[in-house]
Amino acid sequence: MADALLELDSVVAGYGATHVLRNLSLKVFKGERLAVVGRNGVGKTTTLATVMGLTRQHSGAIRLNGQSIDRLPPHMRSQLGIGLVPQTRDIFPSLTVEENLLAGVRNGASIEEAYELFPRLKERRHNGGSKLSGGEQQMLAIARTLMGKPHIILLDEPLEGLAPVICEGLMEVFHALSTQGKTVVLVEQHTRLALDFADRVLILEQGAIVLDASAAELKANRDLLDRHVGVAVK
Amino acid sequence: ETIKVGVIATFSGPNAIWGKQFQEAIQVYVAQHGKEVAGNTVEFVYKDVGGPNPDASKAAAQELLIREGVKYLAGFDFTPNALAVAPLITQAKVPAVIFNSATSAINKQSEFFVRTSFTLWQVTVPAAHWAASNGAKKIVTAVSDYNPGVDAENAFVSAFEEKGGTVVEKIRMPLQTTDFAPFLQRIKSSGADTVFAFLPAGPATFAFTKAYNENGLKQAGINFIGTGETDESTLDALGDQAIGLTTAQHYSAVHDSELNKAFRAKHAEMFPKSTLNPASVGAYDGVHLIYKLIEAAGTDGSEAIEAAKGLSWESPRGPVSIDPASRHVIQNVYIRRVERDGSRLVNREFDVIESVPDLGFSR
Amino acid sequence: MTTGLQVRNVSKNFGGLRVARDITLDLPAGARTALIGPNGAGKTTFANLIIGALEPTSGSIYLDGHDISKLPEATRVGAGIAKTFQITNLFRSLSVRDNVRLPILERERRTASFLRRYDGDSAVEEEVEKTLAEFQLLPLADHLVRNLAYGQQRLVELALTLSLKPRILILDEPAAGVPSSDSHLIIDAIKRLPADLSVLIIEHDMELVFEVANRIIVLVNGTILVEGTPQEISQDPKVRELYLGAGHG
Amino acid sequence: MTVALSIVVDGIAYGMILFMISIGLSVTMGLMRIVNLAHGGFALLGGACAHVLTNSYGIPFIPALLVSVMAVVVLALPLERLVYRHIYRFSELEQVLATIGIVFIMIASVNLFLGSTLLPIRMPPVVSSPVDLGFKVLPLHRIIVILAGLAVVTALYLLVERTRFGIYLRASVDNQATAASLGIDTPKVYLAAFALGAALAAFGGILGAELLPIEAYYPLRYMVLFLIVVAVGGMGSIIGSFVAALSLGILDTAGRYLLPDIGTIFFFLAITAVLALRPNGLLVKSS
Amino acid sequence: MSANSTIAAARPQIRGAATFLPPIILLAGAFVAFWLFPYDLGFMTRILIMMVFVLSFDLILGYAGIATLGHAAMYGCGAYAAGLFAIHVSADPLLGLAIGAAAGALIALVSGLLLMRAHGLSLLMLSIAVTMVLQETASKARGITGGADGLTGISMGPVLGIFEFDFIGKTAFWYAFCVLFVILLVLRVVVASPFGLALRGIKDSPSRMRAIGTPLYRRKVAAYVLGGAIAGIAGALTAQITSLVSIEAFNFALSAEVMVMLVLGGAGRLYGALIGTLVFMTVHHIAAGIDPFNWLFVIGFMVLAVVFFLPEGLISLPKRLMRLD
Ligand SMILES: Nc1ncnc2c1ncn2[C@@H]1O[C@H](COP(=O)(O)OP(=O)(O)OP(=O)(O)O)[C@@H](O)[C@H]1O
Ligand SMILES: Nc1ncnc2c1ncn2[C@@H]1O[C@H](COP(=O)(O)OP(=O)(O)OP(=O)(O)O)[C@@H](O)[C@H]1O
Ligand SMILES: [Mg+2]
Ligand SMILES: [Mg+2]
Repeated sequence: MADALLELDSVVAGYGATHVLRNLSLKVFKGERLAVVGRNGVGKTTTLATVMGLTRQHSGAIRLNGQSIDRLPPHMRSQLGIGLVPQTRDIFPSLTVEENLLAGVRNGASIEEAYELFPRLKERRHNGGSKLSGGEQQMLAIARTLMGKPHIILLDEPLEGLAPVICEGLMEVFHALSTQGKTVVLVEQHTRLALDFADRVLILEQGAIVLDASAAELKANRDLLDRHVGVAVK
Repeated sequence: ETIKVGVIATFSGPNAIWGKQFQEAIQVYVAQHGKEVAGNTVEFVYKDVGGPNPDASKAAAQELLIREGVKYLAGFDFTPNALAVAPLITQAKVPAVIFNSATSAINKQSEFFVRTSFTLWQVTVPAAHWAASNGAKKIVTAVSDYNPGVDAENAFVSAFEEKGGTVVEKIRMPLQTTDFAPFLQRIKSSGADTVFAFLPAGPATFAFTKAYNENGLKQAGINFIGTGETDESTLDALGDQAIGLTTAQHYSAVHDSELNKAFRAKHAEMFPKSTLNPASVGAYDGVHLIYKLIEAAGTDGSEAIEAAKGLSWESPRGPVSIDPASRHVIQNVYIRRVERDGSRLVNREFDVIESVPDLGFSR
Repeated sequence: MTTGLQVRNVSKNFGGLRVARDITLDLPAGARTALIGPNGAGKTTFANLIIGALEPTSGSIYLDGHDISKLPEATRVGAGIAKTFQITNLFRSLSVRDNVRLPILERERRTASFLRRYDGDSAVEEEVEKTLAEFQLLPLADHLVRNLAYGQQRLVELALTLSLKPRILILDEPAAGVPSSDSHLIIDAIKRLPADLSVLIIEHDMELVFEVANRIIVLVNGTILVEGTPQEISQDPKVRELYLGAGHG
Repeated sequence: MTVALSIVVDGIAYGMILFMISIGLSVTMGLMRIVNLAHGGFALLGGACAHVLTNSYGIPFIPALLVSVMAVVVLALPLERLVYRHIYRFSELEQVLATIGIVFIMIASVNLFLGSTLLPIRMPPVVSSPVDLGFKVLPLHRIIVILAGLAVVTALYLLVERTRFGIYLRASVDNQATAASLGIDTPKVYLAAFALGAALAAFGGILGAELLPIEAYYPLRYMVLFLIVVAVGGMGSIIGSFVAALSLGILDTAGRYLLPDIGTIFFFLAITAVLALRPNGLLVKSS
Repeated sequence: MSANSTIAAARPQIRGAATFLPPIILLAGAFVAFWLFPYDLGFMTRILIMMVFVLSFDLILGYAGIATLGHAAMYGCGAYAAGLFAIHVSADPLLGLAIGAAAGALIALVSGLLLMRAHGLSLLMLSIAVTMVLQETASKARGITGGADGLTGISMGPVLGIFEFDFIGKTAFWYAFCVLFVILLVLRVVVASPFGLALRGIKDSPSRMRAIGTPLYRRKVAAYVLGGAIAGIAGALTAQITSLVSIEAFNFALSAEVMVMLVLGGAGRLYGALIGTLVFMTVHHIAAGIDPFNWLFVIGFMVLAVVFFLPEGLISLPKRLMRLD
C-alpha cells in the first residue's frame, strides 16, 4: 500500500490535563473517503481537532506526507492543506456571510464558487453571521473551509441540521471532491450515511480505534457494526 | 529618653509629593539641629495613608499612639485626614502639628491641633486687598468647586468688596474638569480686568494656566491673581507660560533671608533633585515647634499645647508666632510674580502684607 | 373554551426580510406536530415567536384563548410553553444535575426563596434523579456541562426542557448531534410525554419525524406550504422537490 | 448664537482630544476584546518618553513624538509575546486583574525614574499660540489635534472595515481556534493589532497632554474617561468611538457653558441617559 | 468515562465538617490576630470592614455575574446615612447599621432598576456614572455632608448599650468581626438556596434562564439590593468606627479595588472574598510601610502572579498544591 497522506501514530491528546485520545493510531490515504463513527463522547471531534492542532497533544506523532506536523500551529497546518469543518460551525458572528467566506479564502479561491454551491448564501451575503439559520450556518461553515482549497477535508458531522435535499446535494459534493483527488474524512453519527459514502470506516470507542474495515465489509456484516456502535439499538 | 513623633501623610499614590516634601524638610531640620532636645532623642515615625483617606489616617494614628507610643503627631496634608484624628488626640492628649491642611475649622475640632502652614483665608484676603489697591476694579473669580475652592472664593469676594471693588462673576468649575476653554471664554467676556483663580495643584492648575495663555487672556489684558497655583513643585512643569502670574503666599522658595538660604542650601545638598515649597516650610517649622514644645513640656501634651500658644520665632519664611486663640501661625503674606531665574522659574516676592493671622477662624 | 395554542396571522420581518408571513395554525392539546422545511424557511424564528424570544411584527398568539403575544418570555414559560434550543444553550459551568435541578425549582416557583437549601427538597431531588436516569445521564451527573461532548449536551438540553413539564413543548432539532444509535433515547422520551401535552417538533431527521408526529406542517419561505399526515406529506411532489429529495419515499 | 458656536467649536476641539486619547483603547478593548485597563499605561509611557526627550535632551517635538511612539511599540511587542498573549484567553475578570497589575507596574516604573510630579512635554511655542478664527480664538495645537484625529479615524476605518487584515482581526477575535484552522496566523494578527493599539495610545497620550498632562498616575486618573468613550461609542466600532468622542466633547462643553455649577452631574446623567437608551453604543440600536 | 473523572464538577456539597470548619477557623483566626497584633486593631478592623464590603460584591459579581465598577455607591450611601443618623437621631450603633443597610438597599434598588437592564461595558459605565453623581452631590451638599472636608461630629454610643468604643479599638474590632460573621453566615445560607443557584444560572446563561421561566430582571434586582444592603452595612461600619465620612467613600478607586480583591481571592467563593481582602490589604500595608514610594511594584507583580498561576484566585491555592504531588 502507498504511503499514508496523513498518519496519527500513538497519539495521546485531550483538553488540559485530561486524556481523551489514548494511543490513537490511524492512516488516511490520498484520495480516500474515510468515515469515522462512534457513539457520543468517544472522541471523534477530538480526533479531528487534534489533527488540526486545536487540542493539547501529550505524546505520539502526526505526520502529513511523512513530515511531522505536531509542532506546527493550526494556521500552518491549514496552509499545508488541512481543512476542518467544525461540529459547532463556529461562524464568526461579527462578520457578514461574505466576510466569513473571505476569512477562509486562500490560493486564489473565489467566493463565487461558494455561492454556486449554496445559492442560499448568496441571498444572505450581507447578513451578519450570527443571524443565520442553523442550516445556513452549516452551509457557510462548509463553504468557508472549501475556500481554503484544502487537500484533506475533515468534516465533523456536516449534515447535522440540513434539509434532506441539501444533504443529498452535499454528499454529491463530497463525492465530487474526492474524485478530484481530495481526501475526505467524515465524522458522522448516521451510520447508514457514513457507510454509503465511505470506502473505509473507522469505529472509535473511548479514544481508541476498535475497528478498521472497508465499508463493503461492514455493510455485509451488520452485526459487527451493531456490536460496536449500536450496542444500545433495540 | 527617646521621644517619638508620628508623621501621618501621603507617601504613595498621585499625591505622594506631600509626604516627600514633609520628610525632606524634617530631615533637613534634623541635619541642621540634631536629634537631641533637652536631653531627649527625637525620632520620627512615618505612616503613609495614600491620599485623602480618613479611615487609614485614624488607624495610623491609633497604631502610632498605641504601639509606637508617640508623644506628638504631625504631618496631615488633607483636611479629612486631620479631622479623623481629632477625637483621638483629644482623648490621648497628644498635640498634633499640622504641616499643611489649610481648612480653618480643623483647629476647632480639637484643642490639641497646632498649625504651622497657612489657611485659605489667611492668604486669600491679602491677595484681594493687594489686587484692590493695585488697580483691580472688576474681578471675576474662578475656583474649583470643592470646599477649599469655595473657601477661597468667599474669602476673596468678601475682602475685595470690602475694599470697594466689584465682583462681576463667580465661576465654580467642576473638580474633574481638564478643559477650561469654556470658563476662560466666560472670563474673557465677563468684562473683568482681573481673574482670581483657585485650583488644586497638579493637572488642573497645569491645564488652567495653559488655557489662560492659549485663549489669549493675557493679550486681552486680564490679569491673573492666585495663591498656591504656582507652587514650586509644579512650576517648572507649567513652563514659560507661567511667567508673570501673580500669587499671594506665605512662602517662596527664593525668599530672601539668611535662614532661608541656609535651609535651601542644606536641602539642595541633601536632595539635589528636589525643590522647596510651602509644604516644606510648614514641615520645617513644624519640627521646630515640636522641638520647642519638647524643651518646654517634654512629653506632657497639655502642657505642650499651653507652651505653644504665643510662641514666636524666626522662620525661613520670616517672623512667625502662634496665635493663642486659634493655635495657628501668624505670618507675613508675600505677593510674588513668576520670573525666570537662570534655568528655573521662581516666585519672586515683591510686596508683603505683614503679620496676618488666620482670618477664617472666627467665621 | 379553546385549549392549546392558536397562532393567528403571525408575521415577522427582519428589516426587509420577511421570515414569517401570515402564519395561522393550531396546536391543540395532545397534538404531535412536526414543522419541517428547507433551511432558512423560518422554523426557528417561528418557535422564537411562540416562546416570546422574538416579538411578531403583526398577528397574535393565544394560549387557552388568552392573547399572550405581548407577554415576556419568562411569563410564557411560566404559563407552560417551553422550547429546546437548536444550538444547545445550557448552564455550562454548572453540573449536569444542577442543570436539571434549576428548571424544576423554577417550575415549582422556588427560586426566589432564600431560606432553604437548593438540594433540600426530597420531592425535587427525586425528580432530578429520575430525569437524569431517564436520559442515561446519571454517570455524568456531577460533571460540568462544559466538559461534555456535544451529543451529551444535546441530551442535557432535552432533559432540562422536559423538567419544566410544559403543556406546549417546542423541540428545535432535538436529535441533531445525537448518534442514530442513541436517537431512540430521544424518541422514547418524546413518546413517554403525557398524552395531553402538545408537541411541536422541528427536525430534519425524517425517520424521527415520521416516528413521532401525526401531523406535519411544511414551512417554505415563511409560509405554510402544506399540512397533512406523514403519509400525505411524504407523497406530496412539491415537498419532495423542495425538501425531501429523492432519498425518501 | 455665539455661545452655541463656541460650544460646538470648543466641543469638537475637546472631543477630538478625547478621541485621540481613547482610540487606542477602541482597538485593544473594542476590537480585540481585551479589557485593557493598561491602555493609559501605554499613553503614560509614550508621554514620559516624550517628556524625557524634549525636556532633558532638548529634542524637538515632532521627532520626539515619533521616537516615543516607536519606543512604545518596541516595548509592546515583547510584552504582547510574553504576557498579553496569555491574557487574551482569560475571562474578563482575570483580564481586569492582569491589566491592572500591568498598569501598576508601569506607574511604579515611571514613578521610580521620574517621580510623581507632572511631566510636561515641551512644544514649540507656536503650537500653543492662539489662532483667531474671527468669532473665536483657538490654540493652534487644538487645530493640529483635530486634523490628526480626522486622519486617524479615516485610516483606521479603512484598515478595519475594508482590508483583509480587518477581517482576519475580527475573525480571530470572534473565534481564535476557528480562525487559526482557516489558516489565519492569529498570533501575528493579534501582535499587529496590539502594537497598533499601543502606538495609538502613545500617540494620543502625547497629543492630548496639553489637556490631560502626563504624570505617573495618568492611567488611573483618566481611566473612566477612556472607558466612557469606548462604551458610548460601542465596542468594536471605530466610527462609533469617533462620534462618541465628539458628542461627549460637545456635551461636556455645553455643560460647562450652560450649567457650570452642576457640570459633572449633568455630564454623568447625560451619559446615563445615552447608555440606558443605547446600551450597545451610540450608533447601535438596542435590539 | 474514567478519563473524565478528574474533570468532574468540583463542587462538593457543603455538608458535615465542611459546614462548620471555615467559620470556626475564622473565629479562631480573629482571636489569634487579636492576641498576636494588639497594636494593629485599627488596621485589622479596616480589613474586617472591607471583607464585609467585598463579600457583598461577591454576591453580585461572583455569584450573579453582574460586573459593576460602582459598588462604592452603596458603601458611600450607607456611610453617609449612618453618619447623619448618628449625628441627628441616635447614637446607637446597631440602629445605625440598620439605617446604613436601608440606605444601601434603597440606592441599589433605585439605581438597580436601571442598571440591571444593562450589561457588559455599558453596565460598568452606568454604575460608575451613578457613583460619580452621588459623589458630586455629596460634595456639593456641603451644608449637610461637610463636602470635601468630610462629615464630622459623629460620636457613637456603646454597642448594645454595653460596649463603649475605646481608644485602642478593641470594641471596634469585635464589633466589626461580629458583623462580618453574621453577614457571612447569612450569605452562606443565601448562596446555598434556590435563589443562590438561580443566581449562578443567571451568570452562566441569561438566555437559558429566561427560557426556563425565571423573571431574570427581578432576580438580578433582588441580588443587587441584597448586595447593596450589605455594602451599606460596610459603609455604616466605617462611618461609626472612623467617626468621619469623606466623599472618598464614593471613589472609583474603591470600587475598582474591591473588584481586584475579590478576583484575587476567587470570585464566586465566599471565602475567596475573605482571603483576597486579607492578602491584598496586608501586602499593601506591609509593602507601603517598607517602601511607600515603590510598593505599587509589589502589588502589581502579586496581582499578575495570581492571575497567571492561580486563575481561580488565591482560594484555589490549596487545591493546586495538593494536585502537584
Ligand atoms: N473542551 C473540552 N474540555 C474538556 N473535556 C472535553 C472537551 N470537549 C470534549 N471533552 C470530553 O472529551 C470526550 C470526547 O469528546 P468529543 O467531543 O471528541 O466526542 P465526540 O465523539 O465528538 O462526541 P459527539 O458525537 O457527541 O460529538 C468527551 O467525554 C467530552 O466530555
Ligand atoms: N435576527 C435576524 N436578523 C436578520 N435575519 C435573520 C435573523 N434571524 C434569522 N434571520 C434569517 O431568517 C431566516 C429564517 O431563519 P430561521 O432560523 O428561522 O430558519 P430555520 O427554518 O430554522 O432554518 P434551519 O432549518 O436552517 O434551522 C434565515 O434566512 C435567517 O438568515
Ligand atoms: Mg463531536
Ligand atoms: Mg432552525
